[in-house]
Amino acid sequence: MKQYFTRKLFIYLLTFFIAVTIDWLIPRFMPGNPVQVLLARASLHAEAAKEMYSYYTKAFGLDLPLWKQYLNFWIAIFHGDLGTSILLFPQPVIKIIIRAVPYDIFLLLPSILLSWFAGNKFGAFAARTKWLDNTVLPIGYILTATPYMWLAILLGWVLAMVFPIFPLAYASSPAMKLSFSWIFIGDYLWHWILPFSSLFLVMFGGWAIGMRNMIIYELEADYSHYLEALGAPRKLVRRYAFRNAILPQVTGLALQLGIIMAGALVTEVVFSYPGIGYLILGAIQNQDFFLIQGCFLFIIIEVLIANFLIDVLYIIIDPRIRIGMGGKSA
Amino acid sequence: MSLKVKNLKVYYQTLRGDVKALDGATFTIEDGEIMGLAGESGCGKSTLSNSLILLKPPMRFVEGRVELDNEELPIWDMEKMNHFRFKKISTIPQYAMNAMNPIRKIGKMVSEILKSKKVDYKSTLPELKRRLDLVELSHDVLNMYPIELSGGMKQRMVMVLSTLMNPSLLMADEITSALDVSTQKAVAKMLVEFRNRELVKKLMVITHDISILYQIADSIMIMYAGKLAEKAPTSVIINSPRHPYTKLLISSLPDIGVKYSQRKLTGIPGKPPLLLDPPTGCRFRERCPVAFQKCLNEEPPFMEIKKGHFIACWKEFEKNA
Amino acid sequence: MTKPKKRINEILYFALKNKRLRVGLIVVLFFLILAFVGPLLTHYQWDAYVGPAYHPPSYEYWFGTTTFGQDVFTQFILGLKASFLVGIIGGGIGTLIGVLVGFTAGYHGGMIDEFLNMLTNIVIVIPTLAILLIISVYLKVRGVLIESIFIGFTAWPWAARAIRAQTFSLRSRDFVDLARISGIKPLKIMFTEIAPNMMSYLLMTFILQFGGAILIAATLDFIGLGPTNAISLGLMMNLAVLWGALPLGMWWWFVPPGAAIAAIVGALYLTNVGLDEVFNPKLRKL
Amino acid sequence: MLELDKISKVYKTGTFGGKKLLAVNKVSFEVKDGEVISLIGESGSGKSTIGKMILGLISITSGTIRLNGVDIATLKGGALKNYYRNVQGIFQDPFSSYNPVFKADRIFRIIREEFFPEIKIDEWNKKIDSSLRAVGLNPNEVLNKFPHQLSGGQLQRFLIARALLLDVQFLVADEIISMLDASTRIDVLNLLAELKSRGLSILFITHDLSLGYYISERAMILYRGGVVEMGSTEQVYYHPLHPYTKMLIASVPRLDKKWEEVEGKLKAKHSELSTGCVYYERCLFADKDKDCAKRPPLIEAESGHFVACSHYMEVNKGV
Repeated sequence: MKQYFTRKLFIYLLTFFIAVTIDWLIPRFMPGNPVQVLLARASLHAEAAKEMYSYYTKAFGLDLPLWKQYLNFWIAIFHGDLGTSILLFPQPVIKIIIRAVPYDIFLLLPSILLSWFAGNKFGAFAARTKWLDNTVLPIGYILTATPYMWLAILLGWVLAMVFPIFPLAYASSPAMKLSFSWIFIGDYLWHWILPFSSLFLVMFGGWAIGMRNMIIYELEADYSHYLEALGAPRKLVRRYAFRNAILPQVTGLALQLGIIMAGALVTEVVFSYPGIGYLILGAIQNQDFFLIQGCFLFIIIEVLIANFLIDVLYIIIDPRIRIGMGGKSA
Repeated sequence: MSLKVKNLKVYYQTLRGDVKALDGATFTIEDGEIMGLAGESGCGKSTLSNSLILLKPPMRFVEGRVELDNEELPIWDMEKMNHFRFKKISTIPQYAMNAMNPIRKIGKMVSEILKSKKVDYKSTLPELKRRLDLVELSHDVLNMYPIELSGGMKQRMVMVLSTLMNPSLLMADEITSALDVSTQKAVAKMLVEFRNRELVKKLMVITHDISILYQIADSIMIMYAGKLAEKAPTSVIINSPRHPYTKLLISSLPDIGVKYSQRKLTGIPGKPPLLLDPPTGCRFRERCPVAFQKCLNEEPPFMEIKKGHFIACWKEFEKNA
Repeated sequence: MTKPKKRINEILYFALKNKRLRVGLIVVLFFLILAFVGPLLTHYQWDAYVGPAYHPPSYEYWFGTTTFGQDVFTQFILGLKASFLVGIIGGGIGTLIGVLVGFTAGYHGGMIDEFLNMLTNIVIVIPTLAILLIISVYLKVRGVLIESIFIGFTAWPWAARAIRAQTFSLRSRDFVDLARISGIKPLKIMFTEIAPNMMSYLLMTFILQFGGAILIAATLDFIGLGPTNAISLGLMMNLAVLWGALPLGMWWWFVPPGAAIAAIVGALYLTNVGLDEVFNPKLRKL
Repeated sequence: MLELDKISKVYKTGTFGGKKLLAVNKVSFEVKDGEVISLIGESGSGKSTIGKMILGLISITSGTIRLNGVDIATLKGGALKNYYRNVQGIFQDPFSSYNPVFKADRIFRIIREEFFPEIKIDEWNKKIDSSLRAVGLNPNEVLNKFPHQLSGGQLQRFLIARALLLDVQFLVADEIISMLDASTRIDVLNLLAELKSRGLSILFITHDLSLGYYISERAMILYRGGVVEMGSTEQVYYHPLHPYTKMLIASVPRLDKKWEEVEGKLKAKHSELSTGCVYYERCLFADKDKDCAKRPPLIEAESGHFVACSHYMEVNKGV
């Protein structure tokens, strides 16, 4: 188990290292001079432009040898210095991101967890129940095949435009000030429900289908047949199958995180929801390199942490890893 | 009290039609009897044992009657059979090594199964521990996961669990074939011990290894191509078999002390018929050295020629007549 | 002698009998035909201003027009074509890399496996969209082809994982050993002994990669990082949102592209489950 | 002649090879031309590992295997191919030995492609015919069929016919009949015995002592990677010296007499390296204070009969 952990940790560190390197490499080695591009976009008057040019040249450290630039990049990261945003000049990138992150967390965490639980429960329930398998599951296939933004657009159109029940944009009413009052929380939830639902529904379909396929295999496993031979009630047999089928679904969660992040991104774009996804869009449109780099870094960190938590969870629920690790093969 | 099977037919459904895997079996196992069931692969011995406890698609019940201790078993009804499974009739399956849920502690699993059968785990625990002692398993196994046990240990654990409710009939399907000779011997002897202590009343031991049956069984039943060929007390089957198939089968078994250079054994030429569309008459006739006209047209019945000795062979009936 | 035929017949029998497979294939085929026959039905350019703006579907403009009076049907048909292109190229590349990595890792085992496994894990953990995003930002001109290639190069890990596991289990089968003691070289063994046993599996992997590539492309296009010189279903949704289709209630602009993607990808997934039931006797119900 | 000189196999298990498993421990023996040797042991004893090392399917950790004096580890390319011309193997599971998507006779085609591309197809077909007949198969019945259309016995004979096509000198037969039905088992066994009379050497790997006795001149008993007893089959079966051999023989289900009461303990086997006698935990004679704490050497107890047991040495001291 210890070995399992060290191995995982090693991979995470390596991944982080590679990701940061990519993050550093790209603006430097892509065609064109990023600083020029930046300034062209910023369209400032000549004097400011000159000042900006020297500022960015310094910030990118383009006058230093490559290894030094790279080293400085790492040092800066560990100092939480991700540069200054152009889009929201002169705010530091780190500040902008930290402001956006809570919106992401409160949107993503509930939608991922709830859809995972509900989807798995439902998938297990529908498997080998003929009418459900034939009626409800096809909906699951459609849901999981639906592009996140399309469902978001549809929900927005139907529930915000055709029937104006929910607001179409932003995380709270523009007039509302961020506070811990009930009014604010109510307003926040009011804005939260559509992005949440669209994320929830797409993921729900995926988990339900996955569980359905998984549990059908488990119900054909030897241990299921043995339970049946001992006359165990259907309920017990299915419960055991569920417990086994849920393990690959946990791994599935880890594998899906990247895609879920992408889904969250476009959902935020549709609803102008001020999380990192929305930020990225703005950053792309304004060629705000520092902000893009910063957002990328944060997504990496979020995914890595989530992956790590899932790994820990996996060890808790699968005794085979706790006990077996290595050894028994050959 | 006994197990009485009358004209049991169970087919396998396939695309090309029904495979007549078990085509009319009539036999009895008395209390205290260990009956060995042998035959080559595909002869229907597993179909017979499976159909008695867990008859589900692609298996299809065709006809027949099964009586256990004077009570009819509704083997065609998955739900109703639950009433008998585990308590009256139980099995140690062929796949005993994989029979336990890999992610459940063994004790927990046992308690859950018992609970589902409305049996109290706590009050059963002392007996469970006695049984573990009997098969030389430490009580600690209850706190372990199946992966922590070796193959032989898992098999013994399944033996204990399957027999915990003192079933009247226990079926053991090829449980020794994957084991080393030393473990094989121990496991086989445990089955006898279970019977001797009356933890199970009667046993059906399915194997392709007749020499094991010689060691532990009271009677042996030989199957061929979905039909019963011969049933008799063990010593009779081994020393004076009557059915030509049994004779050939026994004589093809190498034993320690037999050497190719001194005594060359021979197998049975030919292949068993396909059961999708079995031939008329005796199913063994194509490989049989003594087959004659009658075997071609008429199917020999499974008849008692001496007390406790049943065969299905026209030639032998003729001799006997 | 009739057996090989019988085996194929059996598979065909189950394939034709399988409702999921039938429905899935019919839907995919429908859109495929639409994508290739469609261009004949329209004489507009996708970006030409051909008619009145804000025009709902009509006889003249089947799917209505955009805020600027472009024909939505034309955009839709061309977008559909682009989606299939991305699916085939992106999914194809993803499958190919997955197969190469998975095969090599599974067959060789040892250090090579250890290394490839690590690589796979890393690519899985790094959110590939983020990478695609960054790369796309810096590429001035992007076509469907480039996009597909990028998608293929980032989508392979789970295919590699699955194929590695399959190869691993096949490799330990005796017939591979027999081939080795027949003096056959490892590369030849991979292609003549192992690969033929995985055809159904490869097909299913490709189908999933195909669907996945379409979805990723739609996401990229939607953020405006798709092809700069062509229309796509994702881009249609992007434009619709950008130019106020929502507040203006121009449902004909954003419903068809998303619906098509959902239908195609959903049908692909359905086909996949159907194939699984056909190839895997355990899941068959008579 | 095939010689094994102190060969060992260590498996690295666990991630990054953290643990080590000694599957075969310094095993030495030789198989003379035209000799059948039985290698007997339970699962996990390393018997199949030895067979696979001889076939070059897994690497040898230490020690050398020599065919007619040539170290097989040095063989590459053409020389290796030539080795396979002389040394072949047949495995336990007949169904797994065939690629299920191809017809069974593809194994013959491969032999021609790889070894005899110069032989004309007509001539080759004649050769196939005659070797099939040699193994008791009717070519018309078995050619052009898929593996699942043939029985296990037929498939195993196919493999023997394949070896005949190659004109092999040495055959590794790894549990080749354990998955066959009793009625066809003996025929395959007889076939092996006939091959011997053609001058073939056979390493017969089995867990079944009676089968080993039936066809071989010499027997080797393997326990946890090491040879515990070796000698002529008569010596080993009728005068077993090692307690493990005795226990094994007593456990064989026989048809002529019921099981004897020689009890072996059902203790779990474990696999880590230990310095003492491998059989220590299960042995009825083991004594901690005696030499059992050290690994006993394989000593010659009588002419050609070797045993590795401290207890035996103790009892027969000075004899």
